Order: sequence, then structure tokens, then C-alpha cells
Amino acid sequence: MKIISNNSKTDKEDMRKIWEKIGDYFRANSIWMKWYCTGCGAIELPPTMTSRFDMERLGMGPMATPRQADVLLITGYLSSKTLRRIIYSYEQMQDPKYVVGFGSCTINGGIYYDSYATMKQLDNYLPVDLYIAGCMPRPEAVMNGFDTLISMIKKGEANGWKHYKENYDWYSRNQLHSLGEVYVKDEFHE
Amino acid sequence: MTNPVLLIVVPLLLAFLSVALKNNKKQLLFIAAVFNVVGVFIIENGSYVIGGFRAPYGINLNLDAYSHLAVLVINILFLLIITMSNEKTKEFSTVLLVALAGLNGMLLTGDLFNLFVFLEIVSITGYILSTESKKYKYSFNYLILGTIGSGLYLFGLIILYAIFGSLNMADISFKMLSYDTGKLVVPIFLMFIGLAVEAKLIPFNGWVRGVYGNANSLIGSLFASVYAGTILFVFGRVFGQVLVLSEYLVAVFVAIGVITLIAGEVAAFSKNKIREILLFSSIAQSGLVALLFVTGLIFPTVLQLLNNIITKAVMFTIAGKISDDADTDEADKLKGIFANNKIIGVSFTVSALSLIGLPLFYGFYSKINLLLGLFSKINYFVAAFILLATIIEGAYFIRLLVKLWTPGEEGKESNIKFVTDRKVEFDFNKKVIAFMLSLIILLAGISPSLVKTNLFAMNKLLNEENPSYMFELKGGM
Amino acid sequence: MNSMNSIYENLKSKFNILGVDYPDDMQMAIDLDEKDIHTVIVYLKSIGYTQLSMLTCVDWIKEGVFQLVYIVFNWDNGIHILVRTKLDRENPKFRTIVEIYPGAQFYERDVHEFFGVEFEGNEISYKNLFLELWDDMPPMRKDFDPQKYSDEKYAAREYKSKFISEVGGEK
Amino acid sequence: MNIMNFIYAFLLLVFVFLFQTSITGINRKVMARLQRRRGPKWYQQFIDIFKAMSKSSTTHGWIFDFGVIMALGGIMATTILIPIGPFKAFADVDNIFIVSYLLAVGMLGMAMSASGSGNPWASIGVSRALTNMLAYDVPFMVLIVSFIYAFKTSSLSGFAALQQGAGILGWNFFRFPLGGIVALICLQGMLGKKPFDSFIAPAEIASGPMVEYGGRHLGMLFLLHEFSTFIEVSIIVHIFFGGGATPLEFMVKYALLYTFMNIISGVFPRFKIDQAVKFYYKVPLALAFIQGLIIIFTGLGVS
Amino acid sequence: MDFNALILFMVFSAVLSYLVSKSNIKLGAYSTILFSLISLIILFLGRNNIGNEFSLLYMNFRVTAIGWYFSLIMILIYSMTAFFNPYWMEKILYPSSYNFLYLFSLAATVGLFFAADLITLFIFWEVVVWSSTFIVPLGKSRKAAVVYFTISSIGSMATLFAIMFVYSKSGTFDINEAFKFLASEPLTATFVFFTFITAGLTKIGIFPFHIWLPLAHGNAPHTFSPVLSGGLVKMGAFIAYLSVGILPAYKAFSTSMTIMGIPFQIYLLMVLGAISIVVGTLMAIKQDDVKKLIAYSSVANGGYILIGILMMDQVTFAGSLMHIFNHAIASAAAFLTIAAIAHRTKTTKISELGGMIHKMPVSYVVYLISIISLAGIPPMGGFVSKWLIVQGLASKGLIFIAFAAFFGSIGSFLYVFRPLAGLFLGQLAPKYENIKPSTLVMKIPMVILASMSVFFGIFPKYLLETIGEIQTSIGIDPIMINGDTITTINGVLNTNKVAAIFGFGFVISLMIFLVLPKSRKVGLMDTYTSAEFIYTPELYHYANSFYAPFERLYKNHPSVEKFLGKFAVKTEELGILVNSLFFSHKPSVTVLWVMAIATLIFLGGVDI
Repeated sequence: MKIISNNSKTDKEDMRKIWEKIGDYFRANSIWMKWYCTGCGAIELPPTMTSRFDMERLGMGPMATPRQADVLLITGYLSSKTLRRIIYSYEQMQDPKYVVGFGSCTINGGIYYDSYATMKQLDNYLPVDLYIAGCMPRPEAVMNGFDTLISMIKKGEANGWKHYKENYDWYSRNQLHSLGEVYVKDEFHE
Repeated sequence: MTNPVLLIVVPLLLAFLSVALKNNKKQLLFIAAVFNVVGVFIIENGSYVIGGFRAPYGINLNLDAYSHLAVLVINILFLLIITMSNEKTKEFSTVLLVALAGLNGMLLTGDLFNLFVFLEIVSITGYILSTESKKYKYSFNYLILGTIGSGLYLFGLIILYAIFGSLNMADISFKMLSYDTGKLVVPIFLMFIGLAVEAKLIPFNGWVRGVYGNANSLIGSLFASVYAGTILFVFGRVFGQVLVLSEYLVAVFVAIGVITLIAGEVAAFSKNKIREILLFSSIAQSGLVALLFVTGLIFPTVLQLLNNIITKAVMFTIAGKISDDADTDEADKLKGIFANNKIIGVSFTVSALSLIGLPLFYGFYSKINLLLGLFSKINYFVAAFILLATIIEGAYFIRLLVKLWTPGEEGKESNIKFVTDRKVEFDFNKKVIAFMLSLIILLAGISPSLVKTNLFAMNKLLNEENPSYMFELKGGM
Repeated sequence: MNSMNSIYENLKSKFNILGVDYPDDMQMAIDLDEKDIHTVIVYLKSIGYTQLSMLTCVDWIKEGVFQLVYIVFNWDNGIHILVRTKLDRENPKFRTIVEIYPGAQFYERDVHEFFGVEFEGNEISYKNLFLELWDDMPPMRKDFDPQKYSDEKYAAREYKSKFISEVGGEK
Repeated sequence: MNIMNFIYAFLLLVFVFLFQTSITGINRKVMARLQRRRGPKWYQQFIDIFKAMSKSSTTHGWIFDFGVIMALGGIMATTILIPIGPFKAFADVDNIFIVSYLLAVGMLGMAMSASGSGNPWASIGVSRALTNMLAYDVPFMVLIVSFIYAFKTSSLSGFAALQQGAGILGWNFFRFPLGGIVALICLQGMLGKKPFDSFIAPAEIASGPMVEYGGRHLGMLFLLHEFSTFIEVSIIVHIFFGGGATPLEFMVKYALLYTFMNIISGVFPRFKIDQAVKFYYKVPLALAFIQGLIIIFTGLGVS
Repeated sequence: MDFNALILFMVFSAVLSYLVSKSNIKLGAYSTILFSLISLIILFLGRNNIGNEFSLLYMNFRVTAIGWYFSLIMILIYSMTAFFNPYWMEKILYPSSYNFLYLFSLAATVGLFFAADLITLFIFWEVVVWSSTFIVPLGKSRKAAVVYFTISSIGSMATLFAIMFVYSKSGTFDINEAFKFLASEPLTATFVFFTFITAGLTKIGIFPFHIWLPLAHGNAPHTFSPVLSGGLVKMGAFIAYLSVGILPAYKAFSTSMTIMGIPFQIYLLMVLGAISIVVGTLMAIKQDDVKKLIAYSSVANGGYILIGILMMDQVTFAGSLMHIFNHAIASAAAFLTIAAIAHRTKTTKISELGGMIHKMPVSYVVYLISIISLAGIPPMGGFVSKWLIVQGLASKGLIFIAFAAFFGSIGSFLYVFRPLAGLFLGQLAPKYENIKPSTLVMKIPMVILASMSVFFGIFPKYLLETIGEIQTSIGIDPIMINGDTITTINGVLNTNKVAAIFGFGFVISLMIFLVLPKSRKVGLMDTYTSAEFIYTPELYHYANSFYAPFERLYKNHPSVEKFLGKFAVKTEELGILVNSLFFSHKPSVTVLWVMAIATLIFLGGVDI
């Protein structure tokens, strides 16, 4: 399901420079995931990586740190505490970066729509390039989603990170409204 | 032309006078000491008969190069020590005068029995001086051991007299050459015990710890340098040049000397009080000197003896003064005491380093000659023991010096605030003389020729059998 | 069952027990007045109920009362005892039992955060445990409406088409 | 040392990059097939490297950048030293000690910039990497010493030339079987492959020293990894498998050996770092000493 | 001018600096710099003096090539370290005597290297020992000075015994003639060889005698430990050279049993050197205090030097002589950087520091260059000397010594990197936020030493030619070097080519770096912490027990310090025993002893 991208540019008229096209080709064929295993969707990823579905065919593989990762997979409901960490970790990733929301909890809060702790719509806080519906999508849906993501990157439509940069204040206003503040000093760590 | 007997007679005369003129006893003592020092320079070598009877029946004073040097050094040191702590001499002036006479007598006499008489006189003055520290138990101990020692010496002498019929040293040594030394073990050994008690050798020096440990700056340095020096010179005379020792006896005496050396050093290593360290070091040094005399080395032993008594004079005076003012001589309580009186500190350090035998100090020159002599006599074990003793000695002296110079806990920079709060003021004459002595030690170390020239007389007598270090290198400067 | 009775008789003889209930086999619930909770718990601990399995609070909003439930467990005979008491709902105050069961510290903190029950003597219980930067009344209270809080806090997604409502899922 | 040498050197670098990266791509496919997966395209490694280079990156100060540059520079310099078959960019510089110590420059440069990033995981990774180096390098060097003593030369091409003559059995691997085993085990440590890769453990310490690298730093470090793999494997090929009469022969031997090592690494779990050190100082060191003593005292296999 | 005046000048300069610093300590410190630099220039220009003899009082000297080389290194280290003296004047308790002892020990070391006879050698040896003994306690520990003096005096007493023994046998003290007679008597030669070299072993810090090194270097005042580890350790190497070069060791032991082609006596000492490499490396990896760490690295490098000198052949001997120079500069530079840091932050413990690179970049670069040279990594000088030593060992097939050598050189990567990561890199603690970098005067010596390491790494020609001359003067064939290409039997090293290639590689990688997209500057706290928020840099700095897994492997290792500590306690107990046995206050004990000895003697075969 495609994002209702609110930037006005239609996808026909291609303004990217030749160098960016080549870059997008490389970035499309080699996407490294920073899967944040927030909710119940994380368990769907091992099957997509191992022998049956093998996402390495698409050039995708897991990476340990946000600095090295290209795509941030949000695989489940996001409580306010986890959302703060997600935003901090998203900002640590290198441009161009993409966000993929798994499951209905990221789309509209899912079964936790009325909980006082979980957010209801991910793209208020982060620029989501791709949602994969399902109350946890099966590996086929995940692979299909990744395929869509790859074609989007190739066509240069996965510009969530540009969108995040351009209207950063809109995003941070949403974040502060929902979370109070993003960088908290919690007692357990220092 | 002047008869050396004056060196004995004048102090005795002044001793009796001082009993009469109570209030200026100190000046009399000073006059006697000065006279003796001047006298030494005037007298010439030779044998002086006393009381008309010719040797070997009468008593003669034998003034050769050896005793000339002995008398010279002892009198100078006596004068220096008295001036150094002259505020303490008032009480004991007469005793000191008698002691001065006795000391000179011991060194000059050519007659063994006369030596016994002077030994008795000197020991008595020693007992009296040791009472100053009010620790009568130790003085009593010293008295008992002293009398046993001199008694045994007399007993040995009587046996000798029975055998040889004469008491004159030269006569006895001449007759001994032809006599079978195997038979003389008993008298020689008894005489050895007699002198060993005063010379602080190992089994006989029970008294040393009590007496030296609590002596003040005057008495301490007197015992450690003047008394010890005289006894060792006499020991050298009797056992080095007069008596002819059999192989067996030499081995026993060397063994005793080595045990004293090692035991003294190790005991000093375990001590923490300054004066105790010094007294054990002087026990060790006297053990070393005794064993060297017995092995037949004269010239290097005398050098080592000089080194010992000069450094001990300086160190004991300083240690005595410190313990008098700060009423403790625990090194840990006196951390950094030298920080605020540097001259005393420097002279103490120089004499300590010279005692260890480090180069550029006089001690090194004597140690080299020592080793040369020993190696020429091919007994390597004794040399090895001496070097081992030097290592231990270096360890505890450096530990002491480092404590006294640089205060500070482990792991922190040493600085002024760690200095002990006990105040010690050294008066002017102590500072001057201590510094002058340490200067002499330094100069003698840097250019040993200085020591060589004024020992030239000494040299002629002794240069034939043991190689002197100076001759080889520079071809007789 | 009979061991349960003997325990009950033993307790009944010692303390003024308001009510007893057997919610499950090997479980016994006793209701006590507020002031002798501590004595009972100390007693129970002394006779072998060494583990405090649970401290929780039940919000009886209609009766206007909070009910604190202490569940202690005896490893020898395997019996759980639920010690229950009722607190006034307006300003719920109670004495801490950290001196008896040190482990109660976090339970009291949890109850304080989600119900607002004050436990004197346990300062840590005033700090928040799970919720970060919480700015509303304790959420587990019945009068707290999560739906309203969620809608006001987290913007929901507006759907152009009314698809969900036609299916009959009334909000 | 004229300009031609430097042009050869640059061509050598380009060739090594193309050759080694495609070998890695093929090996990734082999590893996938090992796990019954289809595996990526053979040129996937190229794409990964160029993708990493195309991204933006963050830096933690000048030492962070300088370290990476120095590391890649050092490793490229070492690659230039390596002869490929008969072809050498520079005459008589391929001394084994120069190669192994210049390799250390690369290690030190990366360690410096990793610690400079301020992330404790990077420092833990570096400390493990250096301990690992102490483990695998010593047995290997002990072996090399006995070879130098036996063959009276310490240059790679010299070793290779000595083995050219007598076909397969002439290779040192078969003349000194114990030494060959030790060499392969040490190669596994050098490459940082599975049993001995505790210093880049992704789950434990978030890929160790690489934790803070992104964008161009990551790309350059991938290059570094390719070049250092080439150096390490070609050292073993030269000393133990007779180098290459022609560049093609060298490339085939190289590819086979590297794939063989990858397959081994495919089936191994990961050693803890002190287990790795204990292992290296038991088996390989003992074998190296035995082999060394055999060579020095009996000269068996040298003639 | 001839070197007689040089030694006199140095002694007077010591006295002069004492007097100057009496009036004004800062001026006194600057005078130490001035005088040591002057003596460096005199010595450097006086190269034509080699061969002439002169005498001073009863000590006589002969300027040899190796003596000139050693004293050049020594004065270089002294003069470079003197630049740091002015900043420590107010910290040291006795600044004037510090300056005096500083220059006096320098004069003594130069005298030692030019000694013509064994007595002069021993005199200056002991003077250096006691003059440095009085400097060490001015630092952090008094015990260090005592341990230092005792172990040095153990060594020097053994050497004195050897000198006296040789004199009694050969009749002369002159260095060249004294040992000649040993060539024909292998047994006495073995005895003299082992006793004479003990002083060298204690000074280099070879295995059983190494415990004073970390104590003395670790605790000496910051401006003296570079001299201690860079300079004074090299005196031991000079004695080791004497006992192998001048004393005809190889001729004397030609008949005795050989292990791997080396006479067993020399091989035994090489094994000791190897053990001290391994022990030094393992202990250095464990240290938290940087000065102790560098001290242990001096123990390890001392092992290299001893092995090299003992081999007395073309390649290894040249390697060890060059290593003496490289190690002297590198460890002195490392110590100076640590002193610069300690000057500002008052501590040298790695766990208390971190992120110094942001505050003191120059010391960082100097430290980096010196540790690269210490670890023996190519572009620097250390590599050339270690390469030579390893080539020599390989050509002789000494597999066990080579194992220790490699363990030492790779282990040195570990312990040189520990301060680099713990001290310089990583998080900067807020309390060091506003410290100033090291002053200009401090920077001069550091930069000079670092550039020297680099220069002799790329152009070792100048150094190796002088070493070649030394080798010819001793009578072994010199190292073959023509224009920076060092050829040995089985290996060629052209440092220019290696450096050029390294530069070429560096340029390419720099170009790659610049072509790619720019990167964004980010603070040190903004790192991947698996998404947790962090606020305190000290907690986030990884420096404590850097190699914990490796250190656990040899946690409870037997330590020589404890053994010698127990030995000292034993002597003390013996003293107490002797005290109670002989020196008790009761006269009865003495009477008992008198009777016992009397009966013993009388029984001993006496016939009256």
C-alpha cells in the first residue's frame, strides 16, 4: 500500500541528476536493515532471511548499528517510551534512509487503538516510506513490500528522509505533543 | 728530641690539676687535647726507654710509623669531638683527661704488660662515661664483660711471660719466630678474647648495644671513633705485627671476624633507630678491620680503619644530637629532618656513602686497596663476604638517608609538609667540624694522593709485602 | 481442605478476621481491617509463609474503596493466603511493609504509580516505575478513560471512506 | 623506483579490487548455497561497497577520519608489495616481515580511529582484535622463521620460486604438512573468519570497531577488508602453495584457497577471545615448534 | 677540543647549575638545558677525538667509537628531557640539588663510556648509581630508591669482584689487556663472564633483576623517568657489550658445549633476555599507570638489546645497537608526553584520563610516532632495528628466542595501544575540559625526538654507517648498507622504497576519502548506545582493564617482586635473630659464648 505522499511532484517528471540515479540504483540493490524488533512482527523477519525466502537475493541483510543501516523496520506497536528511542535511533542513521512500518499497529494503532501508551499513526512522527498491512504480515507480504520499496528507491520516490528534513518542525511538533520530550534522563541508566 | 711520654704524662698531670681547679676543668681538658695534637707533630720516631731499664726488662715506648699515625689520628679526633660537643664535656673533664692519657699510652707502649695497664685505665674511663645515659644496667654489663676480657688478657700474657721470659713486644715477636706456634694457641687465644671484648667482636660484644645505643653526642662519638680506633690500632699492633699466629688460629679469627661482619650488617638492616643502625655498623666495621689485621694486611686495613672512625665520629655526633633534641631517634618519626638543616644532612650523607665505600669518597679508595690486598692473598671467600656485607650496608644506609632526606607517604610526591615537626638545632661548632670532616672525606676520595703524601712515613715501613694500589697505576706518585 | 481449615481456625483464634473465602484449592483469602494487616503478615511470615508473591490493588469504584491484596505463599505446604483490606478511595494511605518483605518495594511503587496509593516509609514508591513523563491521573483507576487520553495525545488517522463504520464497528 | 612502478602499482590495486571483490561475491553465493539459500548476485559485493560510498556519513573528529585514511593507505601499500605470479610492482620489497608489519599499520590505523569515535564497543572490539592478533600471529611467525632458516630467503617471490619445479608435491604444504596445518589455522585467524571473529561480533558488541562507521568510512573499510584478505591469502598461497608461474595459476589457487576457508568458516560457531588465545597457544604453537625443530635439526623436506 | 675538557666541563656545569639554582630555581633549570645542549654539541663535533687517550686525576680515559655512540645517545636524552625541568622546579623538594645531581649523573655516564680501565669504569658506574638513587625518592615512592640501589649494588658488587679477580690474575686494569688471558682458560672465563655481566643485567633490567624498573621509572619525578628508561638502561648494554666484545667470550667458549650453534653460557643469557621480553610484555599489557607500562616496555626492549649484543654478528649486533638508539628516543618521547599530560592533569593513571587528544594534539602526534617506533611498525626507526634483529635470529635458526622476539613485538602492539586508546582517545572527562595544552618549551624536545624517529626510519643510512664503523672497530664485519638498502644474508630492506609505497598508498586513500560525499561533525557522546540516552562521559569511557579477557589468562602469575620482598623480610628476621642471640643485654650470654669458643679451640688439636 503506497504512502499518500504529500509532496506535489508527480512521479513522471524525473528531476534527479544522473549521479543520483546511479546512486539510487546501488542503494536499491543493497539495502541494510536496522530492525528494531519493537513488537510481534520481529519474528516474521528470520523466515524472510533464511533459506525459504532469502531476502539476500534482493541484496538486503541485517546490520548491527543505525550508522550502517539504510532502512528502519518498525515491526509492531510503539509505546511512547519505545517511540522516543526509535526517533533517537532514526536520527542516528545516515541519509538517504527509509522507514517501513509493519502491521496495523503502525498504521492506525491496531488492536491497541485505545491504549494510553501506544501511538496510533507512525507517520506523524517519522516519514514512513512504506506500510505493510496485516496484523503481522507474513514473509510473502514482507518480501512483496521490500520489492515495492526497491522499485520506489529505483524511481527515486522513497524520499521520506528528505521530507523529514524539510518539514522537521512539523514532525518535532507532533513528537513533542505526543511524547512531552524526546531526550529523557531515565533513572535506570545514569 | 721531645719524648713521646709527654703525651701520656701531660694529660695525667692536668687530670690531677683539674681535680683541684674545679671550675675551669673544661679549659684544662682543651689545653691537654691541643698539647697532644701539637706534640704529635714534634716527636720523632724511635724507641724511648722509660725509667732507665733497657729493654727487654724495662718499659719502652715504641714510636714507629704505625703508632705515629695512630697517635696522630686519635689525638686529632679527640680534639675535634671535644670541640664538637663541648657543651657536654664539663661534667666529665677529668675522666676524659685520664682517658686521653690512657689512649696515648696504649698506642705508644712497646710492652705488653704496660698495654694491659693502659687498657685497664681506658676501660675504667669507658665504664664511667657509659653511666652518663643513666642506664646503669648496661654500664654494669659493660663493666662485667670488660673486666672478664682484660682478666683473660692478663692470664694469656702471664703464660707468654712464663714461656719467653720477657714482656717486650719486639723481644717476644723475635723469640716467637723460632718457637713452635702450635703450642702457643692458649695464651694467644686468651689475649685475643681480652682485646676482642673491647674491639666489639661477635661473641664478646653483648655490652655494645646498651652502651652505644643510649650515648649522647659526645660519649657516642668518643666510643665509636676514638675508643674503637685505639683498640683496633692496638689489635693490629698485637695480632698483626707482634704475635705470630698459626694457620689454625688465623682461620678461627678470620671466621670470627667474618661472622661479626655479616651479623653486624644483618642486625643493622633490621633496625629502625639511627643510633642502633650506626652501632651495628661499627660492630661490623670493627669485625672487618680485625679480620683484615689477622690476615696480615696492614696498609689497606689502616685505611679502612681511618674511614670507619672518621665517618663514625661525624655520624654519631649528629645522631646523638638528634636523639637529644628530638628525644627519639626512630627514623620513621624523624622523616625529612635534614630538610631544614642541610649542612648536617650533607655531612651525614657524605660520611654514610663513604662508609659504604661508594666512589668519589674516601671509603672507595680504602675498599679498593682492601680488595687488592685480599685478592693478592688469594682468599676469595673473604672478599665475597665483604662485598655481600657492602650490599646489605648500602641497603640500610640508603633506606635511612632516603627517609631522613625526602619525607612523604608511599605514592605521593615528597614535599615540605610531610617533614617531621620535631625541631633539632645544631650549634655552630658541630656544623663547622662535621662539614669540615665530610669535606676531607670527599677530597681524600677525589684525589687519594692527598692521603698518600702525609702517610709517606707509614708507607716506607709497610710497602714491601702488600701491593699498594697507588704504586701500580702511577708508578709511585 | 482440612489443613486450610486448621490454618483458618488458628488465625481466627488470634485475629479478628472479617471474612474468609476459598477462591481456589490451595488458596485462602481473608479480609482484615486496615490496622491489623501488619501484625497478620508478620505472624504469617513467622509460621512459614516466607514469600510475598504479589501485592496488588483493586479499584471498587462503586463502593468508593481501594482493596489492597497481599498474597503470601508457603513453600512447605504450598498454600497461598490472600490477605485483603479496604482503603478509602479519596486519599488512599497505607504503611509500607518493606521492613517485613523487602521485595514489596517495587510492588508498592507499581501500585502507587497505577492507583495512587501512598505508602509512607518507602520513599522510592513515589518515583515512577514504568510510565515516562506521565502527566495524568494514575491510569489503572476506573475513572480514567484511556480512549479519551489516547485520542487527545496520539493523533489518529482520519479515513476518507467510512469503510469501518459500514461494517457495524460502532466507535 | 620510477614512475612506471607507481603506474603498475595503481593497476595492481585496481586489478586486486576487481578480482577480490568478485571472489567475495561468489563466496557469498557459495555460503548461501551452504545454507540452502539462493544467495545474492555475484556482483553484490560491488553494489554494497558503492552503495556505502554513496551515502552521507558522520565523523567524530579529525582522528576518526585520519585513522581510516591511514589504515586504507597502509593496507593499499602492503597490497602493492605482494607479487602476483611473476609480476611485481616494485623489485625486492616483498620481504615477509615488511608485509606482516606494514599490515599492522592498517590494524593500528583502524584501531586508532575506532577508539577515537568514543564508543566503548569500538574500544572493546579493538582490544579483542589486538588480542586475536597476538594469538594467531606468533605461531605463524615461528613457522616463518624456520622457513627462512631453511630456504635462506625471506621474500615471497623467493619462496614461490623454490617451489615451482616439482609440481603439486613440490609445494611446501605437502613438504611440511604440520606447517601447512598451522598456516591454515593462522590464516583463519588473520582473515577474522568465523571461529576467530569475536572482535566483529554483531550481536555482542554491535560489530566491534565498525560500530560508528557509516557512508564513506564504511565503504573505505570494506575496501580495506578486501585488500587485507587479498594480502593474507596471497601470503599463504606464496609460501605454502607455490605462488604462481603465471598470474592465472595464482588466481585459481587463490580463489580455491579463499573459498575453502570460507566454507570452513560457514560451519563454525564463534570462540570467546580468551578461548581463541588459549587454542592458538596450545595446538598451532606446538605444531609450529615441532615443525620448526624438524626443519632446523633434521632438514627433512627442505632438500 | 679533546674530551678531557668535556668531562671537566660537565662536572663544573653541574656545580654551576647548583649555585645558579640556589639563587633562582627557574634559572637553574634553564641552565641544565643550556649546559646539556652545549655538551651535546661538543661531543657531536668532537667525533675526530675517537682513539685519543687522556687522564684526569688517577682515572684515565680512551675515546672509542662505541663509547662515543653511547654517550651521544645519553647526552641527547638528557638534553631533551632537560627542557622539562623548569616546569617541575616548584614541585620538587630540593630543586637545586636535583639540578646538580641531574648534570652530575650525566657527566658520570659520559665518563663511564670513555673509561680506559676497569677501575674508572666502576667508579663512574657507582657514581651514576648513587647520584640517581638520590633523585628517585624526590618522586612518588621512597621504597623505589632503596630497591633501585640494592639491586644496582648487587650487580656492581659482582662486577667489582670480577674486576678484582681479573686484576689479580692479569696484573692490569686496562680494559683491552685485562681480559686477554681469559681466552685460554674457559672455566675462569665462564666465571668472570657471568660475574662481570651481572651489573649490565641489573641495569638493563633483565628478568630476575627487572623489578626495580617499574618501581623506579614509575615513581621517579616525571622529568627524570625519561632519562632513567631512555638513558641509564643503556649503560647496562655497554657492560653487556664489554663482556662479549672485549672479553673474548666467543673465543673462550669455543670449546664448551653449544646449543643451536651458540655457546651455552651466551645462550643461557639469551634465554634470560627472551624471558624478560615475555615478562615485560605480559606485565606491560596489565598496567594501569602509564609510566609503569612504559617501564615494563623498557624491560622488554632491554631483552631485545641484550639478545642482539650477545650475538656479536653482522646483522643482529647492528640491529641491537640501532635499537638502543631507537628505543632511547621512542621511550624518552613517550615518557615526555606522559610528563606533559601529568603536568596538566596531575595524574598518569589511564582509568582517570581520557580524550586528551582534544586538549593536547601535539603530544598525541608525538606519542603516536614514538609508540609506532617502539612497536616496530614500518615507516618508523623501530621497525628497521627490530627487522635486523629478527633477520639475524632467523638466519641462525634460534627458534625459541625468535618466538620471544615475535611475542614481544606483537605484544607491544597491545601495550602501546592501551594508553593511546585509554588516555588520548575516547571520552574527555568534563573535569579536564579547560586544561591548557603543553607549553612551547615542552613541545620542542617532543617534536625533535619524534621527527628523529621518523627520519631514521626512512633514512637509516646515517645511523647504520656509524654502526658499521663501530663493528669494524670491534672486528666483526659491518652491516652491508648502500644508500638505504640494507642487505642481509636472507633478506633485503629498502626503507626509502617502503616509505614511498606507504606514501603512495596514503595519497590514494586520501583521494578516495575526499572524492566521496562530506560527513557531518558529531560530538563524542552522540554514538550508538542501542538507543539509550547517556549523559556522563566518565562512565562512558572504556579504559579500565582494557584487555580484561587476556589479563584473566595469567591473573595469578608467580611474581619476582614478592619473592625478593620475602627475601628482604628474611634478612630482617635473621637480623633480629642475631640480635637476640649475640647482642642480648645479659652478660651471662657472652660468658657462655666465651666458654663455648674456648672449649671449641682447645679441642681443636692443641698440644701444649
